Amino acid sequence: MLAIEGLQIRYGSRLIVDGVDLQVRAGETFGLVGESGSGKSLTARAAVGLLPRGISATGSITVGGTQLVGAREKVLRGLRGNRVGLLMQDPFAMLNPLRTAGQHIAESLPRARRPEAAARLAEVGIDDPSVLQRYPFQLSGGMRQRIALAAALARDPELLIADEPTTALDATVQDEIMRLLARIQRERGMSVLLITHDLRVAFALCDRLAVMYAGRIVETGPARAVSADPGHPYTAGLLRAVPSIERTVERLAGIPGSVPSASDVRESCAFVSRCEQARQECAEARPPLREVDADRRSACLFPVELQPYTTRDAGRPRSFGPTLLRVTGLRKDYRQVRAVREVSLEVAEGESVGVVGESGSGKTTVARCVLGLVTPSGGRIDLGTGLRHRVVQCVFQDPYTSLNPARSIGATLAEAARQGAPDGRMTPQELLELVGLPPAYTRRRPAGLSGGERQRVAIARALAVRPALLVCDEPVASLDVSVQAHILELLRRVNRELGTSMLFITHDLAVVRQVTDRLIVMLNGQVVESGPTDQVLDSPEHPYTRRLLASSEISVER
Amino acid sequence: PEPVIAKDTLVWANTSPVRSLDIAHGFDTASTLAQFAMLDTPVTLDKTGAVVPSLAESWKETKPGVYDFRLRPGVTFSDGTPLTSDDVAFSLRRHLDPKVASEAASYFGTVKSVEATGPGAVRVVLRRPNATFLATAAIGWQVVPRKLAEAHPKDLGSPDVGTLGTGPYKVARYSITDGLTLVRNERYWGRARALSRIEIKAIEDPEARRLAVASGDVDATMDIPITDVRKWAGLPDVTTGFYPSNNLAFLSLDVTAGPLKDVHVRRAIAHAVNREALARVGTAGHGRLSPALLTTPQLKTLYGDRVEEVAGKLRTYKHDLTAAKAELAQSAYPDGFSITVPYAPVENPLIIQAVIADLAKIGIKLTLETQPEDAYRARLMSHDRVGIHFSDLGYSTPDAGEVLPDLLSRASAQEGGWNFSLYASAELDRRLDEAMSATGPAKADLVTEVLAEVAEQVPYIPLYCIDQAYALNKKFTADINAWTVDIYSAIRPAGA
Amino acid sequence: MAVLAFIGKRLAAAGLLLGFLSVLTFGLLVAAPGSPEHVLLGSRPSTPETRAAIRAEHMLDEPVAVRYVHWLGKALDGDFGTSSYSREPVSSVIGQRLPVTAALAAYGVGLTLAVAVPAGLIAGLRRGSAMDQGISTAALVATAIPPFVLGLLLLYGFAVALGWFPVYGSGGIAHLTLPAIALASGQAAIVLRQTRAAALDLAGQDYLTFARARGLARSRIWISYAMRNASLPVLTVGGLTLATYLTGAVFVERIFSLPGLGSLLIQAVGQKDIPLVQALVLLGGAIVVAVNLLVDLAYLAVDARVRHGVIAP
Amino acid sequence: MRDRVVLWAAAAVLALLVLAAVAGLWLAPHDPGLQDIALGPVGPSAAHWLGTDDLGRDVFSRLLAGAATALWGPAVVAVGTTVLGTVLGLVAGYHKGWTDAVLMRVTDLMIALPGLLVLIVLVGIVGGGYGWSVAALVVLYAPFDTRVIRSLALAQRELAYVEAARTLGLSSRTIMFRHILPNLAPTVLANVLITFVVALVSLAGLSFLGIGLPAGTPDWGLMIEENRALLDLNPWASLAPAALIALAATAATLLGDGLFERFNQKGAGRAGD
Ligand SMILES: Nc1ncnc2c1ncn2[C@@H]1O[C@H](COP(=O)(O)OP(=O)(O)OP(=O)(O)O)[C@@H](O)[C@H]1O
Ligand SMILES: Nc1ncnc2c1ncn2[C@@H]1O[C@H](COP(=O)(O)OP(=O)(O)OP(=O)(O)O)[C@@H](O)[C@H]1O
Ligand SMILES: [Mg+2]
Ligand SMILES: [Mg+2]
Repeated sequence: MLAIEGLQIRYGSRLIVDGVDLQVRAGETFGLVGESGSGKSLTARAAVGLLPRGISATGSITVGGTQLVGAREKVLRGLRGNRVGLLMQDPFAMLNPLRTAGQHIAESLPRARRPEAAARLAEVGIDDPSVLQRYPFQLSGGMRQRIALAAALARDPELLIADEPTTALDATVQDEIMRLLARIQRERGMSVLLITHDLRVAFALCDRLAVMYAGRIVETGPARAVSADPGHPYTAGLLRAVPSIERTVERLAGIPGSVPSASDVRESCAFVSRCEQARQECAEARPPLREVDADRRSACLFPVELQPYTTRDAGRPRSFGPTLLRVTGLRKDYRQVRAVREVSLEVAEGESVGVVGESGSGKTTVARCVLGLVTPSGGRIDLGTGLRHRVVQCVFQDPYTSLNPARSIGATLAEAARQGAPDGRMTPQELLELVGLPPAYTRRRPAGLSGGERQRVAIARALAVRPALLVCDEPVASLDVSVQAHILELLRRVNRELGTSMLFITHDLAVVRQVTDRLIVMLNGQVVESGPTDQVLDSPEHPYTRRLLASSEISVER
Repeated sequence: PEPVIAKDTLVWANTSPVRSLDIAHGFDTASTLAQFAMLDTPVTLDKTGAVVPSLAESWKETKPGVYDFRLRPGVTFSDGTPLTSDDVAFSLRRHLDPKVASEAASYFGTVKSVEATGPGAVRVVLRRPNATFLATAAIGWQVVPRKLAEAHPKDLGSPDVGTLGTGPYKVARYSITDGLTLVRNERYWGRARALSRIEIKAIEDPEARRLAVASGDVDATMDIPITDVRKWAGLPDVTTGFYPSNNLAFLSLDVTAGPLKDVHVRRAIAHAVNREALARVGTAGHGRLSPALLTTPQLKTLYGDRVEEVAGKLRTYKHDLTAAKAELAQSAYPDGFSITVPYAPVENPLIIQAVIADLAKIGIKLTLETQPEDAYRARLMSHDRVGIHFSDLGYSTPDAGEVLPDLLSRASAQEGGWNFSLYASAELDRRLDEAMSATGPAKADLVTEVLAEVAEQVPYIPLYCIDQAYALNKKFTADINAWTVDIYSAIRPAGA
Repeated sequence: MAVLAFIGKRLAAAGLLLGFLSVLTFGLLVAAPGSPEHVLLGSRPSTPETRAAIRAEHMLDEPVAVRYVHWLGKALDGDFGTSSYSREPVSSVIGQRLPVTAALAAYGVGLTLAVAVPAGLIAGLRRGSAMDQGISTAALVATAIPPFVLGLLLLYGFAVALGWFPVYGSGGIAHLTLPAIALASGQAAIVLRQTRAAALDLAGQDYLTFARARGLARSRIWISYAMRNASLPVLTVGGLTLATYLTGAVFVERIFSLPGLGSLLIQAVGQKDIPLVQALVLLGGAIVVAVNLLVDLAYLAVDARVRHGVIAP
Repeated sequence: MRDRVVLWAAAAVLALLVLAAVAGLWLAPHDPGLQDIALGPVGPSAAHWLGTDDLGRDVFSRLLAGAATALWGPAVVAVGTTVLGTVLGLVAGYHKGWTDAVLMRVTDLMIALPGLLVLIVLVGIVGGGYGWSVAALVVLYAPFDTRVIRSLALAQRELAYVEAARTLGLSSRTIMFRHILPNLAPTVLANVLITFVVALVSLAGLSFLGIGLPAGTPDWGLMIEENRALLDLNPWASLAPAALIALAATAATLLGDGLFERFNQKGAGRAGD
């Protein structure tokens, strides 16, 4: 259906994608996984002939036999929508804010079949035709993704390219969309190229998959086989970094180092600098994608020396000091919106408390109340003594906006340190060391750092005032598994070794299992369940908790 | 499609719009030009500037300061109502009424009373004899129906009310914005005029005006900036003409304040200023140096061909820096001084710049304080630190009595007057009165004395008299000079 | 209903704003030196009686507050008084000139929209192309040339040398073309830059890529996506532009001898024609307010998020 | 690459003009005020590179001397406007609520007020002077900058780094001026240059209308107007200042755009997209 051969994508003189080969067969679901920045999205956009301005592709991409590279716009327009559809990452940005759901679907349909819009809506699981009249801002993320899906499928393409269609959604919705995709694929017998960085999703949903790294494919094969027995050290590393939802592991291991740029590793194995089993040859020539098994190929010259997981359960009970934070009957209204209805919780000294709940349940609002960023509408918050900012600090979700791009890392950290108590003030260098970054980073600006590095700086900044409590609002949600593992490990160390208490907000149950002692489940601005983390996750009581757990185990019948 | 424009239709452009058809509220060039085409005066001026009959057949100064006018019979307004002596008398009397707030009031300051003394007879009584009265009457005593004027003391002549006259033309259409259209008054008592229709427009920008004339959209204008004359003269199909006009460019020196109090300083300035050069810049070759504080036509009326002779007797100040410095050395400011004066670009801005350059050579630093026009006017008219000032004033009558009291009397040294030098005294006022009420050679001698005093004391430095320029499409010819009151009547289609 | 409340609130605010404006203008004019009698008497000597009469006529000797209240009372009745310069009712003075300014502004806005918006969109969506550079350079030059210089150039070039347009006068479209170009060019450049920026922003939006990925027709993408989504920021700037045409046209009016409101305002201020200036300033303020209101209503019409109060206009 | 060249060229042009503004009087071949009425207006010659004006003054020297007024006025307007607009915009955007509402209504009022009127009246009240026109322009233009900066500040305020700064207990002033402001630098910089252009063009226009500088001052706007009558004898006398205004404005715009782009790229949040 889709055949990509020798694809190279350049931005000016910079090589971004270097030599991708893959085939998606008719009716199959093919997964493309890999770390952020490895070139997945650009490959997808090249496959519909929609590379951003200034970026060019060479090589060959054929859809059902039609060559796309260098094709004229007219040919491409005929192809798009009709033979190949594209579903993008962010449902919040994919729909025109000025057009209704119905208009989006109708305009995608051929003129004669516009009235079908309602039926198309039903196909993606929305039975209420009034949704057609709503504007994107009136729809939830999941609904928007469904509308986009209906629009993308309007002209019945034979191939759907779905570029991380669920990363922006919360666990339960993510699960629903994935199921929907699988169902439609099955019903229509359509081919799907599913791009994701979530290995669990890829393994659950795909027939075959390819692992991308630094602009090239390092491994490809049937999903089951790859998950059971990775053929490339990189794949193995990724698998190891995936946190487990079932148990707390001793050490969360990410892959050390970061992704090189494709241009830098043209003549060597792309993974060589981070590979634990690298040898002389690896750095000398580029290993070909060689056949290792039936339908399996790998770009590693050697068999993978699999290291076993650390199996030892680290979830032993711990003891904590007196209560540090006590929230009682917290309420927060934004005009008509009741963001937080009634929340009470406690965090003891040295304790790490997790807060989970679906999107919009008020988790962030609670955190902001605790931090003093908003004034609660009711209830009370007792937070130790002294200046609030010396007691509680925060790590935000988005590492890209949480650092001031105009200031150097050193200035940011020094300023934060000055806000702490005068005795025992740490220098920026010491702080960087604390979070495992080289001291030379003080001179850099955030733009020169990767997402994971930025998040470390953000943690260092929060620790600079030596707070008793650290509020973390989804600190790893936007990071790769490997980087995520690093950050989680760092936070765990902060909690255990520095004794900093933690209020940890997330929607990822696996993450919660790794870093928290106690867990609070929120729904619609209220606490519906709470207790020791292991207990809540192992034997959930509230139906919502159960649903949450269920959707975390992605199991799509195929 | 372009409307076919009749050969005897004239399109005329002014700088500013016709503000009012009533001289009481529109005493400015563009407005009076239009008024004269519609409204008659009892007397008017002939080509030599002599006062001649118009609506009045004759008049007599029965006693000094008492004039009896005999009106022409059978004259009607353009709407057919007959003209009465009451209308004529009222038309002058209304200028004396403070409620009317006439802008021409200062013309008739000496008028005591105006009465209709019978059908066709009007008597004007002056407070004291005034030889200028008849000349000013030729300009300001525009006759309108009493009924109309009484009904509209404030807004006679506005677009809504319009006006009614006995003159050769009447209003066809009037709007401040779109301009004024005049058509021939078929009931006019005199000889019918050559033009049947006159369209008067306002084109503020001089370049736009020139282009409009060049393109034939406009047939004629008299508002030609002197600096642009050269470019106008080059226009094909357009006659650019000049005639000596009744105006005077001069510098005034405020004799009451600062260094200018000192007559030596004033004389030094008179020596330092290069009048020839100023005249060259100011007239572009179309004008002449002014030998005394009167306009060229006024000098001519007063002295006939003795002008040179009289001028030769007055003290003169050659352009001579050594002499200037010598004079300055006699003052308290041998090394010069600084002075700041108000300024707005209402007159030719080059003149004052040239003056500044001239004065700088003897150490006098003249600084301009630029102001918006209204603020500048206010300061000027209240005689507030005017210092050294350049003026170029236009006058209407051939009588010296129009200029001298204006520039030298105590009355006009008050707020609102034009005596910017503030050079005034009871003695001088007496001599001016004497001169103004005298006639013939006696008058000439008395005026010469005043001019000699001015030359001696230098409250004013007369500079030049600029020629009046006009541009006329070759489709038309005109016979105009300084005393042509009704310009439109003097224009005719070429060859007609 | 919500829309009506919105309009009501805005109108109330507008009333307040105009009230402020009238006080401010009145104060400024009174504070400025010079007075109408000097202006009216022009270059004529005057007698104290004449001046006193004129002062009495225009209530110049009354306290400022009394004069203002007097003016306000009449203005609220719809009587804006009589121009002290021409003695015509202010409404008719303005009435005569308004059509010229309105026609010029409409023509200018038309030109701006017809030229700047498509050009800006093309430049933005084809960023970096020869087309973009050409358009951007033209816009640059247009902002950099003072309008009066451009006016003169146009006058010499197209009216005098080529004779395509009349040199002066007001009337048909031909008379207004050059002035409209001179007036619009600078503003068009601003709108163009704004449109280009909006289009640049647009080009990076996922929804545009998604629309193209669905194979939508080119016309639909241009109209329903590019034009419509770029229209809001453009409207804001466009509205402000329109408002400046009232007084901003003064240079153009002068060079092309058009009897418009801009030159009227300048004259009126120079003549201390308080009733006229007041009326003009209020008219200007009202136009600004009305234009802003219209722009906001356009936001309401175009963007449902604004209609539902999700984002502020 | 080409962008860099344009940027440098624009900067070079402006630098030359600034040099003329600073050292114009020394560089000028003649005294810009020196009159030669006997010579009158003549076209370019070896003695007078761009000819002379009505009073026989050297046009080239006057252009050089005029660079000072042509540039300092707009420069002051640009800097003043930007400072005022930025401070007000930051305060309104960061504090929201009442402060914002009041400031915005004031800017509405300023925007509705006909600028020319304010200028004329102000110049009338204070008895004229270029400095006052310049000051008035600052006040008149600031509302536009205020609006732009406010909307940007409103957006920045919601970003996590501002919240982080607030949780660190930093003062509002520190957050506004040390944290948010540097991130608005590209816009502020572009504003400075755009305002410079607008002020350059409108101050020239004011001279054209006769408000502003006294007659005889060597000023570009005034020269255009005063020498308009010379288009036949020495067109350079008015064309050259017009061209210089356009040149200065173009260079400033290009520089503004270029710097904006560069800063924006450098400060771009996300390395990838
Ligand atoms: N500033 C605000 N103004 C109005 N409503 C708000 C505001 N902030 C949050 N809300 C609303 O309050 C509710 C709770 O939001 P909150 O961000 O606390 O949820 P959350 O649990 O953190 O969700 P997510 O997982 O998506 O981050 C939501 O319905 C949201 O729309
Ligand atoms: N418009 C663009 N201009 C320049 N470089 C780009 C552009 N888009 C992407 N890149 C670069 O191309 C590389 C690959 O980007 P791509 O978006 O394909 O990665 P990805 O694998 O989809 O990552 P993610 O998981 O974060 O979506 C990145 O290094 C990015 O910096
Ligand atoms: Mg991607
Ligand atoms: Mg949240």
